[in-house]
Amino acid sequence: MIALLLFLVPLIGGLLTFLPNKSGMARSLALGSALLSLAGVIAGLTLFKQPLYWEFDAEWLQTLGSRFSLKGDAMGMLMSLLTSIGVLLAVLGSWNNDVQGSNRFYGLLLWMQAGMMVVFLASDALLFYFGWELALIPAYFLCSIWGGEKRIAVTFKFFIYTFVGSVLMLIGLIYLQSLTPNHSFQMQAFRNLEIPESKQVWLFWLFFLAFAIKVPVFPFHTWQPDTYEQSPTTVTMLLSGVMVKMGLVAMIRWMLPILGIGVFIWSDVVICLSVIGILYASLIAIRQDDLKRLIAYSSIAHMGLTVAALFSLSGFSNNSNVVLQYHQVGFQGILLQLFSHGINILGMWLLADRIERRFGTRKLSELGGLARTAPTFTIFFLLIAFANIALPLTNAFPGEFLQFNALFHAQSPYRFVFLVLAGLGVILSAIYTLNMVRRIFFGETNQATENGLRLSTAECLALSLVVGLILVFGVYPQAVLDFTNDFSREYVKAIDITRFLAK
Amino acid sequence: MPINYYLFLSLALFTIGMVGVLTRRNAIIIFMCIELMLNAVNLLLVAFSKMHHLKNLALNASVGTDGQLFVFFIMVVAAAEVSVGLAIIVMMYRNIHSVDIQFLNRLKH
Amino acid sequence: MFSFPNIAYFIPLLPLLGFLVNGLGRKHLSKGAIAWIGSGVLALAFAASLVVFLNLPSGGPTLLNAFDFIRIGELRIPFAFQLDALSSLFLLIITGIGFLIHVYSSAYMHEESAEHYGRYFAYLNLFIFSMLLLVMGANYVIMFIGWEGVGLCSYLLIGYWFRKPAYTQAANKAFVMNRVGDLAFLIAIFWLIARTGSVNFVDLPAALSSLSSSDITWITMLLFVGATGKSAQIPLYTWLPDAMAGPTPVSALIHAATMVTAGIYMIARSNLLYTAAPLTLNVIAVIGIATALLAASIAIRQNDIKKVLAYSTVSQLGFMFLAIGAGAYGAAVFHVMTHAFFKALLFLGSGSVIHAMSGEQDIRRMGGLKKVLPITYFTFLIGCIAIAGIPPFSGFFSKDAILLSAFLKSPILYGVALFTALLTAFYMFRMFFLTFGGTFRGTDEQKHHLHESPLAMTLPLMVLAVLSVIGGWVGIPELFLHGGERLIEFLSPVIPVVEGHAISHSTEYLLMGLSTGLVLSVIFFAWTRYRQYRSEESSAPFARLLENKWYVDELYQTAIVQPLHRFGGWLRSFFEPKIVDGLIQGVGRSIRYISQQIRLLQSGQTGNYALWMVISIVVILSIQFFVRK
Amino acid sequence: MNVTPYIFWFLSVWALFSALMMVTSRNPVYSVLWLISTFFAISGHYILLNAQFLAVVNIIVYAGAIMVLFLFVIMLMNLNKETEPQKNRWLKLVGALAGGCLLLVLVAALKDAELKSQQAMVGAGSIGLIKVLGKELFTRYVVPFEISSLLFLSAMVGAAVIGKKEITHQNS
Repeated sequence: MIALLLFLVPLIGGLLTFLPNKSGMARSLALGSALLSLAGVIAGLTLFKQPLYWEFDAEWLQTLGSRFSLKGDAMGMLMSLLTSIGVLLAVLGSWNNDVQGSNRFYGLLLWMQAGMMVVFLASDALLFYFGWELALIPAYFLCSIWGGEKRIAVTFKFFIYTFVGSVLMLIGLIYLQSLTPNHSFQMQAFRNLEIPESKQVWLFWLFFLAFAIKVPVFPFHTWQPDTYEQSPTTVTMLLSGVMVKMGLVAMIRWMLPILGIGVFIWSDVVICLSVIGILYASLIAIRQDDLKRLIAYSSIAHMGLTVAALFSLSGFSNNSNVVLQYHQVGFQGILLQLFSHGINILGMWLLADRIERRFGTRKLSELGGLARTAPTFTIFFLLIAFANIALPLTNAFPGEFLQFNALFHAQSPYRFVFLVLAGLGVILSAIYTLNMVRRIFFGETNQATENGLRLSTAECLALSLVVGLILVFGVYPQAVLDFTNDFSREYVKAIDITRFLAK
Repeated sequence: MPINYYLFLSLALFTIGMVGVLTRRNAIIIFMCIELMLNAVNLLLVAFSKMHHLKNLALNASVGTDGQLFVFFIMVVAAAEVSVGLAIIVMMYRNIHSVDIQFLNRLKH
Repeated sequence: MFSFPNIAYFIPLLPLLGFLVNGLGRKHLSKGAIAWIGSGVLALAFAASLVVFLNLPSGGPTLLNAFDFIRIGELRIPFAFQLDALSSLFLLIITGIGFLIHVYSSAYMHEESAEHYGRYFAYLNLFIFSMLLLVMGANYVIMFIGWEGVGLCSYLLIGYWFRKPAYTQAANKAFVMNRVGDLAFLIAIFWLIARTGSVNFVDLPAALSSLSSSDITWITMLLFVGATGKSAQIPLYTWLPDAMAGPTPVSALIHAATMVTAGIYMIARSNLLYTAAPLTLNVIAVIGIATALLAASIAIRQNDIKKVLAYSTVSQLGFMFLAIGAGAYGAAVFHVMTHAFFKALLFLGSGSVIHAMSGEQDIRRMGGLKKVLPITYFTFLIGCIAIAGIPPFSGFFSKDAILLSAFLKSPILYGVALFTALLTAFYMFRMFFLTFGGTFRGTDEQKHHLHESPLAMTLPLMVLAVLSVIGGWVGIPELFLHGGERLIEFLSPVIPVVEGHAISHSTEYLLMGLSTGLVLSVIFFAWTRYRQYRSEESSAPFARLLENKWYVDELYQTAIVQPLHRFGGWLRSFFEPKIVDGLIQGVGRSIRYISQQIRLLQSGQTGNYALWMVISIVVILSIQFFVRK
Repeated sequence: MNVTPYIFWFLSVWALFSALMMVTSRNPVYSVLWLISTFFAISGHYILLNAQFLAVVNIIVYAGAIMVLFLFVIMLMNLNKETEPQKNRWLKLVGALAGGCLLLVLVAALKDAELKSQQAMVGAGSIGLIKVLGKELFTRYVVPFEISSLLFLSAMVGAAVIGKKEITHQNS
């Protein structure tokens, strides 16, 4: 029931938001919807934890073998929490922005949320695809209507790029459906498939391209900095905070358990790409003068690590508990990082948006000295920046720590090289993040930054929420780890390909 | 007569009409070629109607009339088509003072 | 609650509380309140540390389990504290010296506005908190948390005066260089987890058996790389001299007394592993002595009073690593302690001098300060004697222990170490004579301002001076006092005492006499040379090389930083838009080109369409009739 | 001796020849005349097949009415050999080739068809007579027949609308 609500609330909320023409009204409606879905998730996480509440199944496109089935496992719950928080922060962050046609803006925003919820909760492949596109299309309109000057070209690129991926994935899904004995799109049916190696080898790429573009994995990332730069920051928040996680969640849910052998065969290639991506994006970020692009590249680097860690989980354990244990450790890290990175990047965008709106520039070279004129803002920024470089006692540290651990246990002869190179990313991330901090906040003020910057109540609230989450999960990550413990234990068993090798 | 003969004759006429359509630029001639193609089809229809008549004579004395009536209707349609078509050509001539289909390239834009 | 061992929880929590109160209330609290809170929590923490120290049971460590930081299946990383001889000793050093420096700071930083004053004390408290985590952590992960935490605070404090770009640059440099080491530390932790499944110190003895010797070598090497970052050893030492950009008390606390010794602490913690890795020990010894020599040679030609002390710190840290390399962990820890006393004293003394000189740091513009700053002069002298290693000052005993261990390891090491010790005495007294001896060489305005520092600054100096004198007595060798070497004995539960390589008393006396005699003659030489300093010294090529710190910074700049920077720029402005994105755009562009070409087929000529239709019919029919058979 | 094959061949050659001439003649008026000739040959075939009604209709409607219409239009526009637009030689060749290929493909496809052995009834049978067809037309096919009259009506209106001179002056 909760699962269905999480889809329906933003959907209906979005519909209602479209109606009024007054900007204040739409804003309040959106906030109401966001709060309602957050309340829904929290209720689901505390009071109604049983699977009974998180499952929903109804007939839908029966002839195609697809059912409208939602199922919130621990990862789905975590991600829907992140989505609700993300939308709430997006609404709060844009509270004082004068958005033209705000009813459409917020309406589309909420529809995007509905789509993402479906992606995170669907246990039916066609429904999943439906959500995937439902999230993409509002994003397209949001960027192309409210974006920056080059929005049309950039959004077009973004759309075509992701859409190519989606179509490939759709082909893959339909093919898998044709393989199932009763032509079903259900996840369980897919997981029961025993696809021969020769087919997995190419099926892998159909799915991987779609997800890799979304994440994005080097070299499929070029849409991202452009899109993040040109989109209105509110949308960018959702894009980078939540939507890129769709790619990872999709990999976790629809690739590793289904195409285990294909994943194993290609895992070295993928890890290699991810590691290159980490270094590549970090090096570019070092030389980036545009705040939004810098954050975009930093996000690419972080996601690269997560993908690398994810693919290092693939392999065969020969039913050894020790190996499974290490896989579980790594997988827990990935889940934790999915959540933490979402929170951090949301905060980062909130701050970047504030800077851009206050000073009218995103250029680091045109900023400086804010630490003196805007001390409160500086503290928020520093905290989130330190979370970005995964300093201990911020939420990113346990995630990265466990992910590196996963990389260390990859079943690849090059794992040590991968580990060290990915580790260099940690150093590089410190370089670009601190450089950014230095150039924005330290040094002398100039004319623009002389007058400082004041945070409104809504913004303070949003940022405090982010910082609070950063610290709480930084000091006590076990809260999340406990929550996902059972799920991850089952999951690593499910992706173990020992059972195929036995035959 | 073997039906094959009629078949090939019709095909030949049809193809000649087709080649005419492809090689000429005068709209009226192209139109006439289309008439020729229609006639080739008509001929084949009649031939087939007679073939069926011969084959099923014992069962039904009136078998095959459908084919010939079909030819009749084709002629009806052809006549209507010609009247409208020629009207269009006349109008085209009035507008561009030519019946060269080369000038009818509005589809490009 | 207030009894052992639970009182230990208060040790880190009190500074954290101070951090929160000072940090959040910095706009509302008065300077006095801030100073009282900042120093008060430290005094309480020191008292708690004393309670811990005095109640420490002999034998095994006491573990305090706060909660599980990470627990996944078998892997369990508790947020736990470990109380034993080593950590309790460090607790005392940190909270004790920390307290003194807080008191000192309250006067030294008095010119700052209340808001920044609060910020300063908040950072300082946060640093103490992190350092205590580092020391008390019962496993490598908690230690790493503190490890990164102190790096963060060091970053914040070096860049405390954030309006000067050079300072913030130095802060970034410090953080990034530390991160290089941290990466190695992290990898070592992963390795340990992979092989033993545990990161707890108490599990180390048991884990030792499940580690192959190559594993141990790798782990210890990586840990050592981590230590070189934090403890400023070759090749990651260049950040420490730059870190002098921070306020002087910070340099005293972080960059001399406590944080930089974290590497020593970490290795001493892991001494079981290191003892099993002789190769690593050799590497450490070589790196340590090389760093000591290099830094000492640079210090000879530095004219910034803090830079001299900074290089001296690097050099002293090198000595400590030499001791570790020689297997004398106890001597290293001993030197950490005495070094903390006299180096904090020296830094604070230099702060007092700088304070008096209105911010002037160049020793060539000082001189003759003996009369105006009597307390500073006297305490500084004690510090210099202690670091030079003259009995019975503290430095003598610890340095002697190190030299002795080096002698046992290899005479060559001993020779180089002795030479370095002489250099140390030389540059310290060069600085001393330039600062306090001779006549005043600064401007008249500076001369007018000269004054002795307030009591809040001189009191810590005096306390530290006393400690610098007597601090070494806890480690008086057996030679002089039966039942000496109390420190080694105290540490023995953590650092097993290795027996069996005793040397004869006569040799030991000889070595001590040799070093003391040589040091005294070097001091005399420095006195003759710098008693009456007037003008620029000669600028021989070698001297210039030293003055420019062997051009190591420039080397790093051209060999690593610049290429990376340029490579990043190339990626950003060429590779990304032209190659990666170009490929993607190329796909789009080629599709557009092909469409352009195909568009020409759409001539708009009905005739052509008909032609294509016929051709298509032909093709389709051919396929229909002839291919699909 | 059966004369039917000779008649068949004669009519066939006539039809093909006229058709070819129609396509190839430069002057549109000649084309019209050759087409009429083709229609006569086809009507001959109809008679041979004993489809008298269609033969007559073909002559009256096609050769008579429709072709006269063509002729009128051509003469109205004063088209002749000189004004006749000529296609590019290559395009002509390609067009002819494509047509040839089509013929080839169709012939090749149909030559082995099952109907090879079938015969068309020549010179006999009553279905082509007006009486039979008329009865069918006004009983079973009465609805299509009426609809076709509607078609004619609309074609007439359409032709009139399209063909009338535009009264409004062009201002676009």
